Amino acid sequence: MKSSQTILTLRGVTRRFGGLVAVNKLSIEVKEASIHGLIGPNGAGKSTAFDLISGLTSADAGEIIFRGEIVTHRAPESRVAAGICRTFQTPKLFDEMSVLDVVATGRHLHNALGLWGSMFSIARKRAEEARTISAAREFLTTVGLGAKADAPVADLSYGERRLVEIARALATEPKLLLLDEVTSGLNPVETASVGELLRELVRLGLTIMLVEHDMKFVMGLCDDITVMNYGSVIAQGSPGEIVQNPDVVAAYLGSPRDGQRSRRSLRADAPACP
Amino acid sequence: MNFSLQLLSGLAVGCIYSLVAVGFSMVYRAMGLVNFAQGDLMMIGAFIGYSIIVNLPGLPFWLVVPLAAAITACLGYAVAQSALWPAMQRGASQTYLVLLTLGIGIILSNGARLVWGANPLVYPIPLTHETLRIWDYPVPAVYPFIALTMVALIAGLNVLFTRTWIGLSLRAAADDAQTASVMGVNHRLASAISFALAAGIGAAAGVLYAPITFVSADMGMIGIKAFAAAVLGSLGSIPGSVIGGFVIGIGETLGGQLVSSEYQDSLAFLLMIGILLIKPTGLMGRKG
Amino acid sequence: MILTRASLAATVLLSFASSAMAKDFPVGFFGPLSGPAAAYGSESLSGAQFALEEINAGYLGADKIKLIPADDTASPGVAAQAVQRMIDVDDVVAVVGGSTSAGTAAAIEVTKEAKVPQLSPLAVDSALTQARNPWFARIAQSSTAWAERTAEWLKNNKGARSAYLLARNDNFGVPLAEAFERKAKEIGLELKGRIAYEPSSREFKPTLASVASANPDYLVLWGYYTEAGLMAKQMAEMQIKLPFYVGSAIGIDQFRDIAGPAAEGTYGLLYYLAGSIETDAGKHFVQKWNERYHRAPTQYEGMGYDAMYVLAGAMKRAAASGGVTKQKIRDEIFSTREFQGATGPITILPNGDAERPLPMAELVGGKVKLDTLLH
Amino acid sequence: MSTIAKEAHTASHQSTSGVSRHRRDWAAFAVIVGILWCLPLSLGGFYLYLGLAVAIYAISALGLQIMVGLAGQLSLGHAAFMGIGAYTSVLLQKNAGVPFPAALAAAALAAAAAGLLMAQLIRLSGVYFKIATFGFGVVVHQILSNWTALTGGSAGVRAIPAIGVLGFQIETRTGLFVCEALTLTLLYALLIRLSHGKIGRAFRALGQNEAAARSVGIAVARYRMMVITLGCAIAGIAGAYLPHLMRFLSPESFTWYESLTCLIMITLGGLGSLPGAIIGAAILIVAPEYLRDFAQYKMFAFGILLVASMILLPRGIAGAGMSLSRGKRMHAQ
Repeated sequence: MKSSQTILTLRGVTRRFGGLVAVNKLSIEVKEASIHGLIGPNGAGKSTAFDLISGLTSADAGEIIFRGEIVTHRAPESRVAAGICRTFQTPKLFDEMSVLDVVATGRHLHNALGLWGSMFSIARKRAEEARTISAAREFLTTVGLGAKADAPVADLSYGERRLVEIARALATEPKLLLLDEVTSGLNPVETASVGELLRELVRLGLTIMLVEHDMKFVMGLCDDITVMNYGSVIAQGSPGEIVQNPDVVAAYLGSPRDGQRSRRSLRADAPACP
Repeated sequence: MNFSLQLLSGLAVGCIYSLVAVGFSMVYRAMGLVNFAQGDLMMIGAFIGYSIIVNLPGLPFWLVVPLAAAITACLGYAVAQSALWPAMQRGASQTYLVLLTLGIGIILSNGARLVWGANPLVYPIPLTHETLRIWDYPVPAVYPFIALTMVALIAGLNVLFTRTWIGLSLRAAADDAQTASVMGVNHRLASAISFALAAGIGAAAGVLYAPITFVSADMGMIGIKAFAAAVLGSLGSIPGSVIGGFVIGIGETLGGQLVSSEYQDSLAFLLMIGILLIKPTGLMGRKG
Repeated sequence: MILTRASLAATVLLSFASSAMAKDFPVGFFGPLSGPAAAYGSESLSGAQFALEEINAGYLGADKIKLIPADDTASPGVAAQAVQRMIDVDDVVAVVGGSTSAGTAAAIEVTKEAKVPQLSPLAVDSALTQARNPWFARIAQSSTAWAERTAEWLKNNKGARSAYLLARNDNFGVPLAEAFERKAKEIGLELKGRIAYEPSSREFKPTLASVASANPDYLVLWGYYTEAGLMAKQMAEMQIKLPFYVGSAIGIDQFRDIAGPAAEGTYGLLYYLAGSIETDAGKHFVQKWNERYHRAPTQYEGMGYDAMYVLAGAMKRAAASGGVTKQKIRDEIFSTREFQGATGPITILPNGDAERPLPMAELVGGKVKLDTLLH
Repeated sequence: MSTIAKEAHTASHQSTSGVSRHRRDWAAFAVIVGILWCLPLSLGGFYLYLGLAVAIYAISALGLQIMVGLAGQLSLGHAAFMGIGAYTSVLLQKNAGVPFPAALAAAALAAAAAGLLMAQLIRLSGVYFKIATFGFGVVVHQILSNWTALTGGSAGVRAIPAIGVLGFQIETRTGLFVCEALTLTLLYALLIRLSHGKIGRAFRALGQNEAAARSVGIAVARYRMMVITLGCAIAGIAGAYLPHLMRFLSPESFTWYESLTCLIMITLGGLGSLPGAIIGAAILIVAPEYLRDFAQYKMFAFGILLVASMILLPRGIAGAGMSLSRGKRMHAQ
């Protein structure tokens, strides 16, 4: 890609839960306006990595630098303000709102009126609300759900919920978008259109990180890939390099002998049995 | 002499709190539900025990306890299946579920008042007023029953949870409902059984508490203190609930004398808030 | 057609005329009829209704009283609202109630504002008659009188030198304890200690241990019967042997159930004890009640009965001296002198308090036995 | 035929959100405020008294609604904050001669401060917060009953002074009602405005999914504090009016049962709905008056009503009314 400036740097980031090291000395560099894939078997620490970047959990060691600023221990809301926004493995919407309202919550930090302002300044409130709603409509249209703006969230299909979640994240106007398993539960047509959408967003300058199990999707879309296993990085590079990396083939895709089983878990994300 | 007597009665009341708290914890683990009707199920159990004693005179007390527990467990099963499960399946919020159990509690306590009357009832059996002498200490005759039931129930629960398929599937369902359903466990059944068991244990506590005091429709308020016990011992942890019950039972008995009896009611909650401020997940909490 | 209309008009007129001659006076009654304190309200209500049957059979001539009962659940807010409704909607000429001090305290503010006479059968808090409501009177002893009689009886009749005081921490127990303490100081009865406990308490062993270590001659409790029962029981469990004064609890069956054998030998000053009043009115009431219910009336039933009669007496005198108005009823209630009630001769004092004999009783062989009738 | 169906479809959708939701909220406001001002004043007498009681509990329920229904912060000690407001206002008026408007403001501030203290002291989430609010309610009730020197203890406070506003003494029931109805109308309007904008959306987001709310930059801890403080302040305002209605003040008006009653009000009316809170308050105050003969079944019936409404009408009476009117409109099209 034309720009190769680094937007996000993770340096030796570690997170422990009790005795378990969920993420171990994770170091990643994400280039601006690129798509960076984060893959690995179940329990590799990918979602924890997203939690660390978005601030839902705090690192025990290491540094997270976003656009030149250290954000390692900042609160999640201040990272959203800085330009990091995420989605969840299973879409987390606000189930008793309309679709439009859900997306409008994404405008939270772009609105200025506080407690008193919302109650007492009539004209400013009206203008702000009108801006919020039209912006929310725009982002809904971006993900192709403009027609569903007024539907209650409860009426949406699973795929639509994913798209609404993306629209809500986009509404925060992030610089870096973290998508956690964005294709799981989508049919091939929906997956393809999400791929299209992501490409378009990157073309407009957005940086995207993906945690993904759909290998075809990842390989076809990503500029760079980081492979994790047991909380540590085992490989980094372009899709072409990753596919040929013997460590990845051994650890992730499994050795040829038991390849059948691992391959299945790789795609379907079967639950971790003890 | 007086001190050990008070300690003993603190332990006895602590046992009652523990049993109700164990019920709170079981339901919380199995269903992720804070059951505010737990105390009222205890009260219903005590009333059912009264009706058993009146209608089957001569039935030994050690049979009244399991019988009342079984009947209340059936009631609990019905409540879980008819009212709670549909709401949980709809993915209702915690707020909604808590309000639902509060509503069930109101129905139980006021229903009991309509059925058994507003006046307090006393078990018409000698046990209520008998005192034993153990090593020269006067001990109310019901205390050995409380101690035995406590030990039996805790041992029974331990066996049930670790040795039988029911317990294993309950634990699986409690720890991870999704995995459990993949493994073929019927989460609905597991939830309802947990709720019924908790109701039964609560009822046993009610029947055992009745001879110490009396049975009345507002007895369920004890359940709220038991809830404080469960919380300070870490909600969801069975050993934590037992310890929490003892902390509150003994704390109230001794604290009432040390602090001031005017504030005895607040003591359970102040203890709970204090412990949570020091250790936010309770005494037996895993994460620090 | 015209004829029928005329006859209809005549009927209407007639019915008006007859109602002008024989009136139905609406009278409100409130008290806890549900909830934990229901016994006080429902028993005094059934006493009042029993009296009402007799009153409506000719005590007021052709006039009748229509009783409008309401449940205040012992809550001040509900009591105020219930009484307000009786006054606004039912246009009552008087209110009988309440049965708990908290409910009554809220209600007297309403009757004061609306200028409606109120007569309470059971509320004892002395603050009620000090609230400067000229419309409020009661036939129940004030907490001051109740506590003072008890202190004097302990000192003079029982030769007690010291006492330990336990009080339910609400506006029933606290005023009684305070009045008792004042009187005890005055007459030289030593107070070894005073503890207030929470109304919801069920575990009194720590408190009782403190009492035992102070070793008073008497333990005096101002509380409800449930607490009295538990204390007696727990004292027995702890093998503390102290003469125990439990107030009106001694007359309540549930106290004896809860305390069990430990109730034996407790003392109490009752509102009323069936059989303790040797007057005609006293005998008549117990006899009639026995005929109907095959048991003796309880103290609250007796009080409800007398409250109704004191009010009816005032209404009767008011009717005789011009007309039954609220003002007149109020004046006549306050001029009640030596009214021959079932619970003894009743005199209403200028401040609204009552003078009435009070039976001090002891529980002997499971039966409440009169010790002394205190005047 | 198909175009009609399509129009009906869009109409039903439009009524669920955006500008038309605002319009709908204000329509409900107009209806409820209209009834509030007309009914008790025109009927007078005891209905006016009932109107006073309804208005007080409606204010209190509105405060609880934004906490519980909107922002999902379940409080089991709401009556305690009414109590703090009531005692603050009465003691200031009685002992310091503070005029009512200032005492009202002080009541709101005191209750808000107590709410903030509760939220700060008990910086707990979820389950722990709920039981802690219950404990807080018990502790406040015990302080009100036992701090005799300040509160008069369990005997209560009597001789409540009349409300004085700008030198006028409001002694009639009508005057008191006008004050209360003004307060309720104003609060209701302000809360509708609040619920429509950024803050209201943040409250709802917080109540519906905390992690998701955090992910869009809502400072969850701050908004939780804000909504608890606000809800408690409103309870304090309601509490400040209560003694003027009853002319008597006692800790027994602020027990766990009162907190429970407020919770039933908002659930029955519809969790999360502002008009629902007012409707719920009206039903729970007025209905028992017409079912006096069944007084002993009152709490039992409330329990049945609560559970039945939760199972049959999960969005309460207000929600059911809304979907009914929406259905009618669809038919009309």
